Parts: sequence; structure tokens; C-alpha cells
Amino acid sequence: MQTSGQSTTAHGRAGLADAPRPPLSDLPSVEPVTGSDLVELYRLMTAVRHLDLAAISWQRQGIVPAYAPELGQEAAQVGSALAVDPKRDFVFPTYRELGVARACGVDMVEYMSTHKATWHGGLWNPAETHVAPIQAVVAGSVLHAVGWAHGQTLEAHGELPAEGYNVAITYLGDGASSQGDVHEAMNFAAIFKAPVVFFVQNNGWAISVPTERQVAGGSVAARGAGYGIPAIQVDGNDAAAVLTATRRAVAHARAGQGPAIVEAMTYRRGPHATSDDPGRYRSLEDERLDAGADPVARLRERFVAEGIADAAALNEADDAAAAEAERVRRGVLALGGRPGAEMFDLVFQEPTDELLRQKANWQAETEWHEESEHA
Amino acid sequence: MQTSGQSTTAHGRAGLADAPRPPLSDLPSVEPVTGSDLVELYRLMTAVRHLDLAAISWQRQGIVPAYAPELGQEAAQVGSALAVDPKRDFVFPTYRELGVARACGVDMVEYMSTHKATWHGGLWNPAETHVAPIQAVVAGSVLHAVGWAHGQTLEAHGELPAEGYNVAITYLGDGASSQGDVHEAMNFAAIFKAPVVFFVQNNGWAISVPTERQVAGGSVAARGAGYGIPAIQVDGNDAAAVLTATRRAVAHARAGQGPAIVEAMTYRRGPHATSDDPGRYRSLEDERLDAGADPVARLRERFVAEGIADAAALNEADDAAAAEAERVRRGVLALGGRPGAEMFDLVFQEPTDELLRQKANWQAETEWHEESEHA
Amino acid sequence: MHETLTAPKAEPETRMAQVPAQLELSLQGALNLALDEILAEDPKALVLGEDVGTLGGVFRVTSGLAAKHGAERVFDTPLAESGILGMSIGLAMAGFHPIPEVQFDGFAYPAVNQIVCQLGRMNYRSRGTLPMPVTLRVPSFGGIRAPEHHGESLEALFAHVPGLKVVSPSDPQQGYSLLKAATRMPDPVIFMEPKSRYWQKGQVVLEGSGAAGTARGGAANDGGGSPSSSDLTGARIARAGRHLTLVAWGAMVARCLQVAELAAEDGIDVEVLDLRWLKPIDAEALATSVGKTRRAVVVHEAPRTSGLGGEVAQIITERCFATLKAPVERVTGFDVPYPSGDLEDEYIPNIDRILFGIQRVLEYKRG
Amino acid sequence: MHETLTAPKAEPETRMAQVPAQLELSLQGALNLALDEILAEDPKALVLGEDVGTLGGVFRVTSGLAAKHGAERVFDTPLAESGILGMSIGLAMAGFHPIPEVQFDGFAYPAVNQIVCQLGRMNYRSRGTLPMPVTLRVPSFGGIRAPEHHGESLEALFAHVPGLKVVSPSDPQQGYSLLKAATRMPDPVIFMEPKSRYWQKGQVVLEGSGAAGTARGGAANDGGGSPSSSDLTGARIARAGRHLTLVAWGAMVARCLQVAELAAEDGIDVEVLDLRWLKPIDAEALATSVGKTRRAVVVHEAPRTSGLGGEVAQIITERCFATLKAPVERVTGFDVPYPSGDLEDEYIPNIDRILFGIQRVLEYKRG
Ligand SMILES: Cc1ncc(C[n+]2csc(CCOP(=O)(O)OP(=O)(O)O)c2C)c(N)n1
Ligand SMILES: Cc1ncc(C[n+]2csc(CCOP(=O)(O)OP(=O)(O)O)c2C)c(N)n1
Ligand SMILES: [Mg+2]
Ligand SMILES: [Mg+2]
Repeated sequence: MQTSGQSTTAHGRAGLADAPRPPLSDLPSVEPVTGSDLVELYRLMTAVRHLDLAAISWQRQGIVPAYAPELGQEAAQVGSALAVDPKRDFVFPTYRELGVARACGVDMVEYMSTHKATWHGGLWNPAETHVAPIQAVVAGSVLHAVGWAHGQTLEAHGELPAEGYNVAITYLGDGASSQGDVHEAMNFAAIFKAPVVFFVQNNGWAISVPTERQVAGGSVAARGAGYGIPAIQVDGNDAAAVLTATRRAVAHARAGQGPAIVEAMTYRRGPHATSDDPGRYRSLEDERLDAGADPVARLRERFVAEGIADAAALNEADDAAAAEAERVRRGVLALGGRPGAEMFDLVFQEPTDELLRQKANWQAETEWHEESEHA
Repeated sequence: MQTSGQSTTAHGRAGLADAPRPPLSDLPSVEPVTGSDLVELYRLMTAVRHLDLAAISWQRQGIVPAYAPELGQEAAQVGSALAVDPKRDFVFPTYRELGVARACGVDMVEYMSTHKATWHGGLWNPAETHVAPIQAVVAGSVLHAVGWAHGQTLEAHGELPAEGYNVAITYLGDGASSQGDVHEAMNFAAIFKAPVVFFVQNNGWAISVPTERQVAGGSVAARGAGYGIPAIQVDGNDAAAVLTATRRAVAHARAGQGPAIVEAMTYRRGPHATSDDPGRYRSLEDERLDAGADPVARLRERFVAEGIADAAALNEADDAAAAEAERVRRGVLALGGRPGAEMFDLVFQEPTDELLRQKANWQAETEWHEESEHA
Repeated sequence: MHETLTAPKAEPETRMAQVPAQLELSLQGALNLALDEILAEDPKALVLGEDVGTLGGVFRVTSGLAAKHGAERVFDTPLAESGILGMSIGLAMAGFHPIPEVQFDGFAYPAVNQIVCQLGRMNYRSRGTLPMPVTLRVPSFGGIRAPEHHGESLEALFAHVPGLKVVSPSDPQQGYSLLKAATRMPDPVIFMEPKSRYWQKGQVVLEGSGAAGTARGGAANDGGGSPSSSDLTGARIARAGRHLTLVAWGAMVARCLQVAELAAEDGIDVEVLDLRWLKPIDAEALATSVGKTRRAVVVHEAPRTSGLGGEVAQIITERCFATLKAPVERVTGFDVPYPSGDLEDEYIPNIDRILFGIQRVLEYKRG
Repeated sequence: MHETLTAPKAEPETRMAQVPAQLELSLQGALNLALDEILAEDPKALVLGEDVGTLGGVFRVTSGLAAKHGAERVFDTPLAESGILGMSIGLAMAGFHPIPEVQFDGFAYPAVNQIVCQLGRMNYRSRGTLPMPVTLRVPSFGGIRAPEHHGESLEALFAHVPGLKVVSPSDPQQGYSLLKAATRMPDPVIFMEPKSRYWQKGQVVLEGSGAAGTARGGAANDGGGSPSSSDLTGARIARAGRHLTLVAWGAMVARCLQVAELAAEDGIDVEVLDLRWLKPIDAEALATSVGKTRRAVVVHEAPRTSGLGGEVAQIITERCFATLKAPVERVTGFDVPYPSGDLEDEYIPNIDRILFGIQRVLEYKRG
């Protein structure tokens, strides 16, 4: 154990190669990623990178009170999200899934409303977008994904539909993997053969605690074998690899073979959240050595090396991303607060008399206050 | 899935051979069991068998309101308990560990007091006996064992004592393995390298739910690999095999190598508890096929086959066991109720004024009642 | 294999035609019948929990349901309460109406995180787009000499949680009618079944029997009609009286009715208010009853401090302060862990202790 | 590596000699100092939780402690609250005095099973042979515009649980003194830290500084002496007044003191009672204060229904019924999930709402 300040690093200086790997999984193979997949990945990852960096500056400018950056996790997030179909599948994010939400078509102003402290969970419609509200409880929604997925097989009355089952994908971190709910979820999923994909972003840290003091055995994917769940560990900074791995996992679940686990080995390049000070638990040198190649830069280099797209096309994506971030900034600035009445109105589908009484009292006292302020 | 009444069986008709086995573990090897180990096992298992059967009849006679039989688990319980030293180690039982408690020297009248509804947890002194109170929450004490075990390494200031660490052994069932706390406990134990043995009695059932609808992947021991915890699956009806396996696990923990898992494959031959009706979920034919050889009879046969002890010696053990059961019966009958004042006095080390006030009111109202009854 | 997920249309009518309008049933039987009818009427209803399938539940409340409605709609889960609740929430997001069971009150604690942070908040968090029509059945309270953690009273905890509704039936009719009402609600309901009353019998008027009452509250229930839905939203007068109001719920209602009979021998006419809904609490009914009797005693099994009795007493005091003749009394469990069987009669409010409470209120003198 | 487990004997005196008898400290700093002293004085004390080691806690309350007292005595755990509590219980069984932290109030829920069924009952179950000297620190209440589940008030839940003691400090002096008192107790204590007050500064008189007061309650604290242990067991008068008693705890005490100043401008002399201990509740102090003022308002952030305000109000009513001029008022959070930052000022009792409550009590007319 260390005594303070200095920490051993999450992945060790040798990087990913050292991480233990689960036995070769029996997930189905899928078509290789195409050039247009790669372009789409780049387009989205660039948009996400811009939005993410912008959000940090918005926090500094006081536009949003706090933000949890996903810097460095663009490949893991966009790559996995592109493997599902939000028209039919259902996505369960944590509090760090800007990239997932963006890739699934969630409106980014509605997304940022959580960080603006407008509404816990965000203002978008989860029932329509098939992206669940932001989940602030670590591992809080992993079981929901299992339940939703089991619902798909019930809905199908046990007959695998021609187009396969709708699939749930639930996001969790290396830290979250320590929660009892994750074990219960994996066991339930395997027992019920639920079509759910557990997508783990192992980004090396849970706030200040590195993975090796969090995940005994060293790999969340390696836990799969104990439940009979096929699992795959993937370089989470390689967008194409993430897309392929997640597509395999989704194909497995869709085909009625039950759950699958994907563990994307990546790195949280930024602080845990804007309030965090990583200097207390890791050095800049640690970060440089552990982070590996930037996933966005890496994809860009591949484009150039393989001649898939030229610099002009890539710059176009950058420009579009910058313009989008600016549009979202204006949207966030323009976003009004929610009326206080929603505190009461949205608790239940059928509000209780007691709640209506409390609302009436609140209204009376608030109006008095507003009147007296105008006076 | 089945629709009702009939169930597939826990282990399948082929029995233990079908159960998946974890990869060969790296637990240290230990001395083979000796003849006197075997005699001690038989003596204790016979005592436990008599007490267990007696307790069922006491329930029928109204001497105790309820009881959870351990019929068929004598080898697993006695075999594992003999592998630890209750003078220095600490034992964390569930509600079904009569055999463990007996082998660890707990007074059997004090033990039975729980089932007599005298005192939740039992009347024995856990601090002195190093056997924790009966735990009615499934998996409730698994984490306590990890904490106690971590305390031993803290106590030793990280220097392995010459006599090794004191070891915690925690009991859990196949059903209990589904609880999130078990996952948290295994992960914590491995992260802290705590000297703790997880002893799983996989007895095929959690009330009415067979293991294959409970334990995804089929084996609790197989989960160990995911945490980097060595695990061993053993024929839980072979007392000598259980003793050896548990000794290996204890030796591993004692030597500062961290936690270990032992999964004893056994069978709950009786009902879940005296209130249960197994006929609703398994047939007598299922039971006959799944239960395998009776562990007590099996050991007796081995004695005869190997000439370790003669029938006279074995009969002597039987007679002693019968006499003991009768002594315990009388003790249980003679066991008085606890004074109601203990409800208040034993909540805290330092009772609060409010509690003393409630006690005084209770006393006043109770005395009035008793006086009026005498009048 | 899965053909029973959607109940065939004809079945309910057929079955209903076979049962008489009124039956003598135990609470356990009434709940079982209610679940049977719910599963038949609502193709989205599901029953899940530990041992609820093949075994039919340790209290047999789900007995026969898996065989009749299919093992897909009535199913055993692994032994993990957080898992049961978390899965139910996900099933609700997928459009189902889960009716999970935790096997005993004390085993709801491992599910508290899912209940408080998820079940109670998903509708709010999602701005009403992900409703949670989940009815969580919790065999509750003590009185059966059970092992540790098998006799807890969690109503104060549940009632404090935003986004939950909480109800407890006191007899077979209430059990049947309130369970059907709860499962039809679009919001999460914690349904606390008094396990010591499971085998207690009573007349149950069935829905659709033609005998459905129209008047509100006790009148409807006592009068032999099946309560209409508006009868099921608030408290009910279990016994009318003039001198003092005993407020209770769950298993304590029957005990309070006994106490009322004993008190009547001494000329004290006690009104017994069966609160039924513990959230929202029917403040009107409390005010009406105590406005008339001017004296009240609240009875519950849970520990006294921070129990629901404080809330009920304070609601009464807020509404009836000017006319109250004495402070509201609380007769409750003590601030101690629920004791072992031998001591449970010392712990649960018994007839003597309730009578003492009544006496203190009647004899109260200001100053 | 492990030499720091037992603190070297000489260190505390050295350090104590360096610090003055009285310091200006934030609540966070006062708690940090208290933990530092506890670890130095009690070789069995341990601090554990998420990010409490290297990082020093997300609120820095454990900052520097691992470096000073050793990474074995102040250590990070994996991210699992049930694990943290369960492990603490086992450590207590092994003779340690664990001081676990859950990072935010809302993340105590996953540990409720261990808190209620194990921490609160082990002493009882083991007939006093396995005491649980565990102090669970819970950064509590709202007011910092935090994400969901980071602003909960669990005192009603904790206070209802048999076998627990519950306390909440309201300022740096209280934080320092009550944390030291709690960790010396042989029973489990839930220590609820008002996170919105962490950075609020105040004078803190240190133990052993020679300035220790002897008088009870507010006098001692206001008078500059360090409270003696008998000062730390009940409520305290944070401000004396004649016309009405405001009862509060945690972060609401400061707000009530503000309200009292405003009310004084209108000639209303408000007494502010800082309840401090939420279990056991100091019924004597409530009776004494309201016996004098004859009017009371209870203020808390938690939802109203089944909140601790009901209990406090009922205790007051039981003791002061004859002299109370009006029913006790409650000014509380609403029965809704704690809202997002933009709405939290609408949710938490604000000055206006407390003044309205005072007004209702003062203007109350019978009948
Ligand atoms: C149940 C629970 N406990 C504690 C927290 C506080 N917390 C928020 S994020 C976090 C670390 C999560 O780490 P990880 O799961 O690896 O995700 P990451 O932040 O790295 O994306 C902690 C401890 C929480 N949100 N929920
Ligand atoms: C947390 C919790 N949930 C439910 C129960 C009710 N219950 C008691 S024993 C039992 C089955 C336990 O099965 P297993 O762990 O396999 O142990 P066994 O009874 O077979 O010895 C259940 C569901 C409980 N005691 N605790
Ligand atoms: Mg992480
Ligand atoms: Mg079992």
C-alpha cells in the first residue's frame, strides 16, 4: 500500500498489454468495420471532443456549475453506441456518457441541462430516445437494463423474433464494478438469458482510486466466466475495435444467446469532475505514461495512413464540431429554469392530495415573496 | 422454465460429476487426514446427526417452535469446522450450522435457544467461543468475516507472525451466493489480501429454488478466478475430502496469501425448515437420485472397509451421541425465558435516557398486569 | 411454453362466473385470489420474487399462480432483493406491471437503494415519461414467533420516501380490494401485508359480483358490497365510537377492535380508524374522527422514536389542536430490535398497554 | 511500512503543544483536526471509505491523515458502501474502532441492510459481547447545487433504527467536539455532517487547551471553553429567546439564527434550539425551552411526511400540551425528490418560509 500523494498507476507503464485477459470468448463474429463506419466514428468523436472540452470551459465561465469530462473515452463511448440501434434497443448511461448520448441522437442542450443543474437526469425524453436518464448512483441502472432486457424476451413470448431481440446496453465503470448490484445483475442476466450487454469503461480510475486497488483480479471482463457470460476485453482507445467488439456482444444478445460483457480499457484523461484535483493522487508524468494514444488523434492518423479521408474532409468534421459546440453553448445559455411547480407535478402520475396541498402552500408563500420583491 | 410442481434437479441425475469445476487451484497441500482425524470426524458427525434428528422431533413435540435441519450436510460442516482453530480463528455461521457450532465447542443448549425462540442469535458467548451469533440474513455476515480477517493483518502490522495469521471462515449457501454482499466481500478480501475462507455449502437448493436457477455458470467456486482468489470444489459428502480442502484453504490464508474459496457440493436432505413442504417442489424420487450417499453412512463404511475402527467403537459413538441428544433435550426443556428487561439493557453498551424511560414504563405496565393476574 | 403470457380473453369471465359474489377467505386466500384476477385481467402484470413460483411463496400467497398463468409471468428469481427490485424497475420501463415480493419485511433492507433512489424517482427523473407501476408486496410486522428480521415494521421508512405510496390491509376484504387497487395505479405502491393475519378468515365480496357498494369508507365495506375504487383511497372507520379514536393499521387494527370491545364494557365508546394508506395519510379522516371524539391514541408495532405514530399524532394535533382534550398518546413497540418469540408479546403493543394509553388520555388533566 | 499503525507516543503532545488553545477553523478543518487527534489518541481507531486516503476525501475532511497516521489506518476501499459498513462491523468485532465514511448521504442507501440489521443489532444479538464502537460519517443535507442523490436527509430513517445513536453538528466547534465524543462511545453513532457548512469558519476551542468549560450547553460553547463531555450529550441553546422556539439541526441551525435576527427586528424574540442529537432526542431541553416560550416551529430539509419534525413536534406536544399556545409548526422540505440545483432554494426551507411558520404560530387562534 502506498502512504500518500504518490500512486502506482492504473495500468502500469507497460500499458494495456499487462492487463489480464479473459479466455477467448465465444461471441459471434461480425462484418468488419467499413470506411463509412470509420468516417461516422470520426465525425461523432470529433463532435464529442469539442462538446466535452467546451463544457469544461463553460464550467470555468460559470455557465454550468459542474461537469464530468469524458476526455479520452470518445472511442469507447461512440464506438459502443454505434453498435446499438436506439430505435429498438435501450441505452442505460451513467453520468459520464456525453459521447453515448450524442451518438444516440440525444439533444445536447437537453443533455447539458443536468450539468446546468436544471433537472436531474436531463431534459430529454428517455421513452422516445431510448436513452435512460443520467444515473448518478454508481451501478444504479445496471439491474434496470437486465429487467428491460428480460422484458424483451417476455414480450416475444420466448419465440426469437426474425429480427432478433431488442437489446439493452448498460454502461458502468471500473469503480462501479465493485457494487453488489453489478453481481446481482450479471447473475440475473445469465439465469434469465436476458439480451443485455454490460459495457465497462475501465478508465483506470474511480475518482482517486486506481483500478488495481478496485478490481481484484484485474479485469471486470474476467468475471464473466464465473457466470458463464462470454466477455471480451478490448483496447478502448481504438474506436473501430470497440465498435466491432460491441457489435459482437450485441449480435450475441440479439440472437437470444443471453448477456455479454465488453470491457473497454481506456483512460480518464481529465479530472473526475470539474471539482476534482487529480494532482493529489497522480502526477502529470503518470498521466502521460498511462493515457496511451489519444483516441481521436489515433483515428485521424489511421485515416491519413490508410487514405480513407483527406485532411480537408477531417477538417470539415472539426469545423462542424466547433460550430455545433457553439450552437449548444448558446442553447445552454438560453435554457431557462424549470418552474418550481414541476417539483410537485412530476413526482407521481397521479399526484396525492397531500402533495397538492404542499404545492398550494408553496405557491402561496412564493407569490407573497415575489410580490414583496416587486413592491 | 418449468411451469409448476415438478422441478429439474439440482445436480442432475449424474450427480457431482456434472458440476462444473474451477481450474486447478494453487492452494498449498497439507498433511493427509489421519486415522484419528477420521475417528474425530465420525464422533462429531454422529453427535450432530443425532442432535439434528432430535431437534426435528422436538419441533413436532412443541419443544421448539421451528428448526432448520442440516441433514446430509454433516460432512461439510464438521469437516470444515475441524480445519480451523476456534481458539484463534473466528467462525461466521448462518442459521443452519448446528454441525459447525457443535464441532467448535458451542454449548448445544445455548445453540438451540435460538430455535426455542429464547434469543435471536443464541445464548452462547461469541467473543469467547469465536463463533459469531446465528445470522438470519442470508449472506449477512460474509463481509464481517472479511473485516475481522483484515483486522488480523492490521493487528500484525503487516508482519506475518510466526504462527501465521488468525483466519476467519464464513459460511454461505448456494442461494446466498446471489447476494451483492458476497461479491463485495470477495472483492474486498482479494484487494486487502484478507485471511478469510469462504466456505460454500452448495446443497442444491435455496428453499424451493434449485442451484441451476440460482447460480449462473453452475459453481460458486468458479467465481473465484474472476477475483484472483484460489478456489476448490469438493465432494461435500466426503468428510475427509472436506477437511483436507478446508485445511488447504486455511493454510493459504494463514500464510498471508489472502482469501480462498471452498465449495462443498452436498445435498439438503430435509426440508428447508420444519415449516417447509419440499413435496411442492421436488419428488421423493428426485431426492433419492440427487442426494447421493449419506455422509455419515459413507464414513462408517470406510471405517469398516479400511479397518480403522470396529463396529463396537462406532456403536459407542452412536450411544454417546444418543445420550448427548437426550442431555440437550433436557437442557432445552429446562431453559427458562429471558427477562423482558434484557430487551432494553442489551441494545447499547451505554443505554440512552429515552430507553431507560421506556423500560420504566414497560416495567410499570407489566407489574400492573402481573399484579392484576395474581389478584 | 409462453402462450400464457397474454391471458386468453375468455378466461376471466369464465372463472368469474364460477365464483360466488361473496366468499369466506383468509387474508392469504384473498390476496391469492386478487393476484389471480390481476394476472387474468392485466396481460402486463408479472409476479416475481424468491420462491413465488413453484412453491407458491413461503406464505402461499402466490400458490398455483405459476401453474395457471405460466412460469414466465410468475417466476422465481435468484436470492437477491436488490436484484428483484432493480429488475422490476427495468420491466416497468419495458411496459410491464411487475408485482415483486420480498419474502419478509427484514429483507427489504438490501433493496432500499433501489426502492428509494430508483423506484421512487424514476417517474420524476424522467419527467413522467418512465412511470413505475410496480406494487411491491412485503409480508410485514411481527407476531408469528419467527426468526430474527422476520418481523419488522418499515412503514415509517417507506412513508418518508418521496415517490412511493404505501398501504397496509387489515383483513381479507381489505387485502383483496386494496391489492387490486394498488396494482391498477400508475405509481409505485408498497403493499405491507400483516403476516400474523394471513390465516384469519373473513367474508370477501368480490369485484364484479354486482354487490359493489357505492358509499365511501366503512359503510361500504361493512355493508356487504365490494368497495368501489373511490372507497379505497383513504382511511376507513373499522368501528364507530364517540369517546376516543384509536388509530391503527395492519395487524394492529384487529387488536384495537378487541380493545374497543373491552373498553365498551367500561362504558368507553372507542372509534377505531383503520388508516390503510400510510402514504398519503388521510388527514381529513383523522380530523373528522378526532374532531368528534377529541381524544386519540395511535398504535403501532414499530419502535416509537421516529415511527409513523409521531406523524399521525402531529397531523391530528395540527388539525384538532383547539378541541383536543389531551395530547395524542402513542402505544408502540420500544426503541429496541424486534425480540425473539419468547419476548414478542412484551414488545408488540398488547391489550393492556393500549388500555393504559386510553386511560392516560381519558384521565389527562391540564397543568 | 506498517510502523504507523500505532501512533508513536510522543507525537500527540508535541503537536498539541504547537497548536493554540483556540483556532479559527472551518467545519471541514475542525473535523479534520478532530480525526487527527482521535487517530493519535486511540491506536484502535481506523478511517476507511471511498477516496478518504490519498485524496483526503472529496470534501478533504480526511486530508493528510493517511500521510500522517499511515495508509493502513486511513485507507481507501473499493467502491461499495455495503462492503464498507460490513467490513467496519468485522473490524469492530476484531477490536478496532472504525470511522467509516460514505461519500454522500444518498450513497448510504446501499449500506442500509448492514446498518440496520447488523451495525444496530450486533451488540444486542451478541448479548453485549460484540460491541460496535463504529462512527459512520455521512456528509449530509443539501444546499450545494450537487448532482442527484448528493443532498439527502436521512435522519428520520437513522433515528428510527434501534441500536443507533445519531448526531449532527451545526458549526466548527460542534463538529470538533461532537466527533470526538461520538468516536469515544462504545456504541454505533451516525455522524451527519452538514456539507453546505463545511467551509464556514468559526472559533474552535480545543480539548486539553486548559480553556475547557464546565457549564452545560450553550453557555459553555459561547463562553469560549471547550465543551466538557457532559456538555455534548443533549441539545444546546444556540440563541436564547422568549417568544418562540425554533428547533433545528445541522445546516438549518445557521439559517434559523438568521431568521431569529430578522424576527428580532420586528420585536419577536426567538430562541434557537440546536437539537444536535437526533437519537436520543433531548426531550428535557425541548420541554424546558417550549415550556418557557409556549410556541415552537421545527425546521428540517427532509420531506415533511414521516420526517423527524413529526417526532420532535409530538415530543413537544406530549410535554407542553397544557401550556402550548398553538400547534407546533413544521417548516420542511416537501414530499418530493430533492430537486436539481436550480430548484433547491425552492425546496430547502428558506427564510421566508420559516418566517411564515413563525407567523402562523404567533397568529394562531383557537377555534
Ligand atoms: C453508490 C455510489 N457511491 C458513491 C458515489 C460517488 N462517486 C461518484 S463517481 C465515483 C467513481 C466512479 O468510478 P467509475 O465507476 O470507475 O466511473 P468513472 O467515474 O471512472 O467514469 C464515485 C465514488 C456514487 N455516485 N454512487
Ligand atoms: C437477505 C435474505 N433474503 C431472504 C431470506 C429468506 N431465506 C432464508 S433461507 C433462504 C434460502 C437460503 O438458501 P441457501 O443460501 O442456499 O442456504 P440453505 O438454506 O440451502 O442452507 C431464504 C430465501 C433471508 N433469510 N435473507
Ligand atoms: Mg473509472
Ligand atoms: Mg442451499
